[in-house]
Amino acid sequence: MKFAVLVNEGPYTHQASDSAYHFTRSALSQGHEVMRVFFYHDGVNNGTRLTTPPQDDRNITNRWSALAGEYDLDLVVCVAAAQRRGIVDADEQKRNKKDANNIADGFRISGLGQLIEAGIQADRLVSFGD
Amino acid sequence: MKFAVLVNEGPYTHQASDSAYHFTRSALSQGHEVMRVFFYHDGVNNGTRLTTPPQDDRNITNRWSALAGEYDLDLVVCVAAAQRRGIVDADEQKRNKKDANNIADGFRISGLGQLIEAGIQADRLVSFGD
Amino acid sequence: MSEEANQSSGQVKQFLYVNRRAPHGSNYAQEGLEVALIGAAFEQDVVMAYVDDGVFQLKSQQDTSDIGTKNFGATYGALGDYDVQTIYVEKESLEMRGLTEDDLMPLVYEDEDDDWEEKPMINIVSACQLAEIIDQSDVVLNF
Amino acid sequence: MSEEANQSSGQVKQFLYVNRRAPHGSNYAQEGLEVALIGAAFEQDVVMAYVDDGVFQLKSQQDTSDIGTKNFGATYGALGDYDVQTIYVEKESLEMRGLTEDDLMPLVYEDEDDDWEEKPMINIVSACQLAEIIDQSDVVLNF
Amino acid sequence: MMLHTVNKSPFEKDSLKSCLRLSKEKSSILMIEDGVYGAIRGASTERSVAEAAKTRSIYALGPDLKARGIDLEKLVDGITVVDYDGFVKLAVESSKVQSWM
Amino acid sequence: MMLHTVNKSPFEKDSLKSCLRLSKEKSSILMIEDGVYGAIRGASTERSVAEAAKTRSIYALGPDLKARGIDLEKLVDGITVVDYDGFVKLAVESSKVQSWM
Repeated sequence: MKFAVLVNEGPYTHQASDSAYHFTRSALSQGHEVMRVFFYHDGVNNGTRLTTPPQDDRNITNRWSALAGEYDLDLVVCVAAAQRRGIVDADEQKRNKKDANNIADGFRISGLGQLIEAGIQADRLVSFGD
Repeated sequence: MKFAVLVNEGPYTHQASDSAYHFTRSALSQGHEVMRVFFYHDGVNNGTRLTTPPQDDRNITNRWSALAGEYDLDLVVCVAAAQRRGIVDADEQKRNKKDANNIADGFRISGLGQLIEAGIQADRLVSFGD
Repeated sequence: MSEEANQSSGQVKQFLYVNRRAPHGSNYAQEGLEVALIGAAFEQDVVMAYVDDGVFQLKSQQDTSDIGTKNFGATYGALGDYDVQTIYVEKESLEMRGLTEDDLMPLVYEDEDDDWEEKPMINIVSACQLAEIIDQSDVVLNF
Repeated sequence: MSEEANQSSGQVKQFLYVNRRAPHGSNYAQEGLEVALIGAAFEQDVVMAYVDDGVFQLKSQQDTSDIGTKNFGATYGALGDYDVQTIYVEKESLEMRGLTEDDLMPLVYEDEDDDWEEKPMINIVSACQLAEIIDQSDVVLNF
Repeated sequence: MMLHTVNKSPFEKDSLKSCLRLSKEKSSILMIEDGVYGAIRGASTERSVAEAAKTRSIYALGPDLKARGIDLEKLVDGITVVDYDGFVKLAVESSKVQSWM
Repeated sequence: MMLHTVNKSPFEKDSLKSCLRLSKEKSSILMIEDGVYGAIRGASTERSVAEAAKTRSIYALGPDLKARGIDLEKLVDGITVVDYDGFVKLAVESSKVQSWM
């Protein structure tokens, strides 16, 4: 079965990102397809490589990046939500004349249309948020 | 009278940062002192210079930076909360071996002790959050 | 949009947006509305439902000038231009909040099948009716 | 800490932390606890209050291993080491949630004025008593 | 006396209810942000708010009422509307400020 | 039939109440995150949850119960505990998933 996952909250602050990760991992390990994980609202904050969580805690961003590497997962950060919250990749950096970017490995920034497309193409869209 | 302000939520997502700004501005314009604005929890996200809000919207980070310039305001971002959420200044960049930083003008990263100190020294500590 | 047009333009699903949050205190309302508009631009069948504090999003005469935030209230008026024709508002949620339909923005759409006549978009429904509407949709997103 | 010691080490205020959120679903609980511990390290008078879903923070036998988050439950046990002696838990909040004092972690502190005897930190209070405690503190922080 | 602020809708969250339960008589309560929805006359919350207004001073932030389209003529009896300057003045006049979020 | 997830404490927010009001009979409801507090026997929410369990299939996520120290012996009658794999299976078996947040 083809899943899509929506994550609306940032890492650490709310459990949503953890729940979404465990759900996604379980779906993949059961042999299902997860066609996309879409990060919207504060969820875009999952996609920064600048976090340094305590050493005895999970690294939420790295965990997503690793899962993306393992399963060729499409991690999409919403551009409009990202602009409001300061999540920037090389293209956005150039376009908005910023002096740095902070996107993490395996994440890409794209439009809300990617969420709608996921809703159309997936058999199930599952949301996690606050 | 000497005020301190605590901001627990990020820009745009919740109104807390807007309310804190209007309160701080009003206190200053009435001749009160605001000894510190402390950003904790998701509030640390107010301190990134990488946001690009829509042109017809307010720029929350720049507005804080401007107020800090105008009134010599002490804008302090909590280091522990910032590490979890990827808010980084030059020192933190070096210390945690990151390849970029994103702190905005007028903000500084420091410890939670700065909040306790504000609670001790200020006549009133006013919190804004979700 | 006719049944044939739907089929010729690819897969069309009914997206139901269940809006349960008050506006302004957080931006779930605004970012939820942005998703709905994009969904409509993708020629999907978009239906909006407002329940709980979500009914406050449709309150008339909202004016954010004194809190300095962007007033996205006008965007609700654009829903009709995006071929969104149906807004369900739960009766129980309105009543609990001391509101009636007269307190809401008078949102309309132009019915292309009826000589572009302006028709009201807002339908007040019971919880029971709304449960049925939720059940009948293809994709449900809560904001 | 004696009255003199307090005064010689500078200004001491009573910081009351009112914890109203459940743990794990968000990290208000964890980050609130971190503030309280820092406050105690600053030799301020720290009092903790747990009301509403905050009482769930003190539930015994929490084990986050299966959700993979950091288990900060042990940190509550450290409160006593930081000279925090008083935890107020609102009775009404416990009852509404089907909990009694027996469901909570058995938190203790060592009383230096009484030959380091271990004494319980948790005091179950009524809403009315807690309102008085809030009113008597110098700085109140809600998490 | 203390100033309590409430910034959450009383229909969505338990913040106002807890504030009313845990604030002493004669204290001040200021509704801000989504908290101002608690000021609406005719809502299910009217009775408890009107009752509280007999023993406490209840305020609502005007800019937040205006943002939400709440008619000042339709507030629960006994609520006073203030602006941000009034919020600061209330904080000055009160012994301390507690935020119910 | 639909799967509804609820991730908020029923004592703090109105999510569970709205889910129960707006979900059809025979649908499935899965409590996750702070939503699992709705599964506690003896709480003020027990009656409405037990009542709902007569006409709906109610589940609670085990890892979230364990994280919160909720004794599996003390759940409202009629609640089934599942793990993340069970969550995925419920999503597969249901026609769609709605998240009450």
